[in-house]
Amino acid sequence: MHISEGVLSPAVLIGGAAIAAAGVAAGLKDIDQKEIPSMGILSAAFFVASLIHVPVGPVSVHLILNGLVGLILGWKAFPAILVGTALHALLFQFGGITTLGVNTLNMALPAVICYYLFGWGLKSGSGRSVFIFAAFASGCCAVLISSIMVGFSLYLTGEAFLPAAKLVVAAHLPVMFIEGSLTAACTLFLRKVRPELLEGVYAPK
Amino acid sequence: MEKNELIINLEDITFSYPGGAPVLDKLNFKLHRGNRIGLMGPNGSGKTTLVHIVMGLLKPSAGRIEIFEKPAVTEKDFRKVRGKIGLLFQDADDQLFSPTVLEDVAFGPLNLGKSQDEAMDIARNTLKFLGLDGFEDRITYKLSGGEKKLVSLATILAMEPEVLLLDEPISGLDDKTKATLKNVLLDLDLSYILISHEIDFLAEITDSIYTMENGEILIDQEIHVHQHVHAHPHGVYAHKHK
Amino acid sequence: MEKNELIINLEDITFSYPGGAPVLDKLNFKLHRGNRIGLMGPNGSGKTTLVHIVMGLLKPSAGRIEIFEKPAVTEKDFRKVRGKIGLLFQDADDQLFSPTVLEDVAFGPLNLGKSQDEAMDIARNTLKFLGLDGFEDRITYKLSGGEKKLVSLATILAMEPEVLLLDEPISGLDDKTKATLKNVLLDLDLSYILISHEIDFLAEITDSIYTMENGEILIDQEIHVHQHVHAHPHGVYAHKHK
Amino acid sequence: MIEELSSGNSLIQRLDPRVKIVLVFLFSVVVAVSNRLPVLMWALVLALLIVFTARVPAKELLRRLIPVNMLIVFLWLFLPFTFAGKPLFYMGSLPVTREGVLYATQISIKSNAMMLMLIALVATTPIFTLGHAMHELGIPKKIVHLFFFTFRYIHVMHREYVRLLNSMKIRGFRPKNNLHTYRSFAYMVGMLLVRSFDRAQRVYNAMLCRGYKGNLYSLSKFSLKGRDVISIVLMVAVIIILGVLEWKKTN
Ligand SMILES: Nc1ncnc2c1ncn2[C@@H]1O[C@H](COP(=O)(O)OP(=O)(O)OP(=O)(O)O)[C@@H](O)[C@H]1O
Ligand SMILES: Nc1ncnc2c1ncn2[C@@H]1O[C@H](COP(=O)(O)OP(=O)(O)OP(=O)(O)O)[C@@H](O)[C@H]1O
Ligand SMILES: [Mg+2]
Ligand SMILES: [Mg+2]
Repeated sequence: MHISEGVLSPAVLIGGAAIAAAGVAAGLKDIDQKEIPSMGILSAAFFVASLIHVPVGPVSVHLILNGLVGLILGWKAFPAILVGTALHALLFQFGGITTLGVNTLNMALPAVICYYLFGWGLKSGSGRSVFIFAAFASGCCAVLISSIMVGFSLYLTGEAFLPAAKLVVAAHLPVMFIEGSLTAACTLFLRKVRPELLEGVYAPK
Repeated sequence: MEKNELIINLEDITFSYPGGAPVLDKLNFKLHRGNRIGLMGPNGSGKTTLVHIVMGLLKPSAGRIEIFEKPAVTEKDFRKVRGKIGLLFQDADDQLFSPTVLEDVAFGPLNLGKSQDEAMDIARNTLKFLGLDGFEDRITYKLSGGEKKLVSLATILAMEPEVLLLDEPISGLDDKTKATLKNVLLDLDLSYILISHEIDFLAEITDSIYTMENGEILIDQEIHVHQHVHAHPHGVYAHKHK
Repeated sequence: MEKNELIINLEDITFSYPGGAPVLDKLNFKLHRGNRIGLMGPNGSGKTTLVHIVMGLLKPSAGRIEIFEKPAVTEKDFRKVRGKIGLLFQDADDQLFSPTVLEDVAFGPLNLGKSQDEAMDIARNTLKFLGLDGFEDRITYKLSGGEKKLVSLATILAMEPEVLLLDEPISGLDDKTKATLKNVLLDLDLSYILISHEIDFLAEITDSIYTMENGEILIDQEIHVHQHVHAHPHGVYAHKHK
Repeated sequence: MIEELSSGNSLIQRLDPRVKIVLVFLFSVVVAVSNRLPVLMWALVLALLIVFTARVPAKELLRRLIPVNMLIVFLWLFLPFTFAGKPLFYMGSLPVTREGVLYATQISIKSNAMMLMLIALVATTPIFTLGHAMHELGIPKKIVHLFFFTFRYIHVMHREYVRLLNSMKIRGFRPKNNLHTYRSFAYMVGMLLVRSFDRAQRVYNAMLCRGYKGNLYSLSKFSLKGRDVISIVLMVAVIIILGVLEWKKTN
């Protein structure tokens, strides 16, 4: 869900960049210099995971996984997603320089929101069904909120974008369910194999 | 099925990674049913590349691949091939991705269209055959190096392949696991290609040893058995001498 | 400096990973200046864990560590230790993280406070010493397995250590690279601990071979050299016989 | 798959990367706020000229312009109809407005001009050099280091991903629309994360062993040369002219 260069109005670009900068600053505050190599490797893993294409009906879509990023990283999702977005622009020319802020914001804010809404459900004490629900909801909602924010960025640029914005949200409805199931299965995997990852080793203490 | 059926036939295979020099250069290679071939060669000579080409994971830029006497070109051809030829990866970490051992071993049979229960049965039997009873619920990721290798082998054997391609199965393994692996291979009575840097091991469980060099396979290697000075610690590892 | 200086002295070291059984159990170990010790042991016996403890990367739950005759307890103590002891990691991919070979080799000297130019000089000389001239601008993640091992060794030698800890330096390497490594080690005249599963290799370049088992080190291993039947392909690999 | 575009030896290649970043940034900002067609056309011409000087292979260039233009095609399906204005003609009963077509045209030119400029930048500067240059330009050290490690490990992780994918393939896996597929992909992502988590620890340890105290050093030194100054002056002048043209007419 990257918005290309040249589409959004200056006001949206500046607003997006400003909020994203605040989020990145908040995330960076939580990161110790010592943790940077580990964070980088984890960001890289998410970057690569987002290149995976899964079939949805007759087409295939690539994974977004910002819900999972949020659950694992909390506020640190902002810097991680900023770097991922920048690399998407530099390596594949998805998005660009002026849209860096908006694109980061649209992916990272839902990640943080889901961390606060559902993160509690993933702690070691919670039962299996609560756990699955929280993970599924997080994967689902992150994509939903992101697509709404992308639609909203377009709408704020001009009312003429409204139908396009609606279509963006509608197109992501099936993706939401895939992302939800994948996030649930993936967190179950992590809970079995490496529970520390879900228990705030990376997210703020 | 005749004993001398030609299972793998590579003709004039050329391959290079993007932006690199050719790794395989007009390579020719044949494997007949019943053959047990050892393959050696310096690091980077293209051994791993070769077996990946046989499985259709990499596509050669030129040359012909025939598997079970049928040309293999498209992804669809190779999908059939993968049901009959099992590849053990050089790095066991790459082969296991499910949380538990049982799930990982059952993954192949499930893909071949077996039902959940059948797949579980096959997985359990394969584990038992390899002496891995009781491993079903172990977390794959927490297995030791040697255990990972054996479980990887189980994931492949569960698909009941007719041929095995084993890419450095013993590197980094201790002597005991090496011995286990050797006995399994001798028991199985399958055709295989075994890649290794350890010629002693190859000599024990293969009929002929080929060498890779300059993108080609040199076949006319004679194996010579001769006296050699050797060191062994006393006591801990049992050892036979002639 | 006296020849018999005690470089590493571990006393009653106990260690377990979170939630696991003890990997090291009251382990004792001594390395004197000039010693070249080989260390063997089954997969998962704790060899890697042991050398990581010496470097202060893992903290034992009990026991005393003395390095260069000074107790090493805090992170600050170990920071000094790391300037004098070089560790070659089991997986070369973990060791190389800079984009180019030169940058990676210069990283250590720069951290030791050398200037940019000095660091580059040291890096170039180290590469030359290892026969890696011309590798300066190669991309680290595109090197072959053997090349990665040698470059990893270069990154360590560039820090001019007094002791080397080598964690399975030869696993997966071809005979030529093994020979290169062997010659480098023989040329260097440093004390070292060398972990490997290949006893022939250990016998050639170490003075004594220790074995790890049940969380302890068994020191009283005698090495026996004797006649042994062996197989070799003819021609391709030059081979000496006695 | 994840390959850098950079290499070759063009004039732009040898410019100071800091200069390139600043100029591309200025250019992008001016184009992003511009609306007049002539200004945008000139910007596009300028961008084409620079991409041409940077000698980007034509095939690569086209391949990299595809994603941008997909979104633009998508917008063309809407904007001419939904943007209020004077109808140009009717498609069925839907009016295609003059303003809508104009607006869509503006966006198409803007997007492509900015993308061409970005491609020229990455085609002439290795990503690591960009990182060091960003640091010199005052981007916080933490972000730059994060950028470095992410980029370095994308390749390692991508290889691990390909290997895991191959392992699924050789066991007969075919992605379909079913739970088995989604679960298998989820496991793979989980394994990728777990392994990256461990690798992160080991790499950090390896760095500690080599005396890491939180600094990364760059072996490439940046220095402003004559040609850098000339190109700054030239480009800034052109960008200012574009800006003035835009500003004069809107007032
Ligand atoms: N994914 C890749 N991209 C680019 N080059 C590669 C890739 N994989 C391997 N190579 C290169 O191709 C050559 C052959 O590699 P391959 O892994 O087949 O060698 P090998 O004989 O298996 O070596 P080893 O004994 O180290 O396992 C090497 O030079 C290697 O650097
Ligand atoms: N990070 C870790 N977390 C939990 N357990 C671990 C970890 N690393 C190693 N172990 C366990 O500790 C034991 C000792 O591992 P170690 O890597 O030291 O063995 P090793 O002797 O080096 O084996 P190998 O010959 O396979 O390299 C093993 O049982 C292993 O599973
Ligand atoms: Mg190989
Ligand atoms: Mg080890």
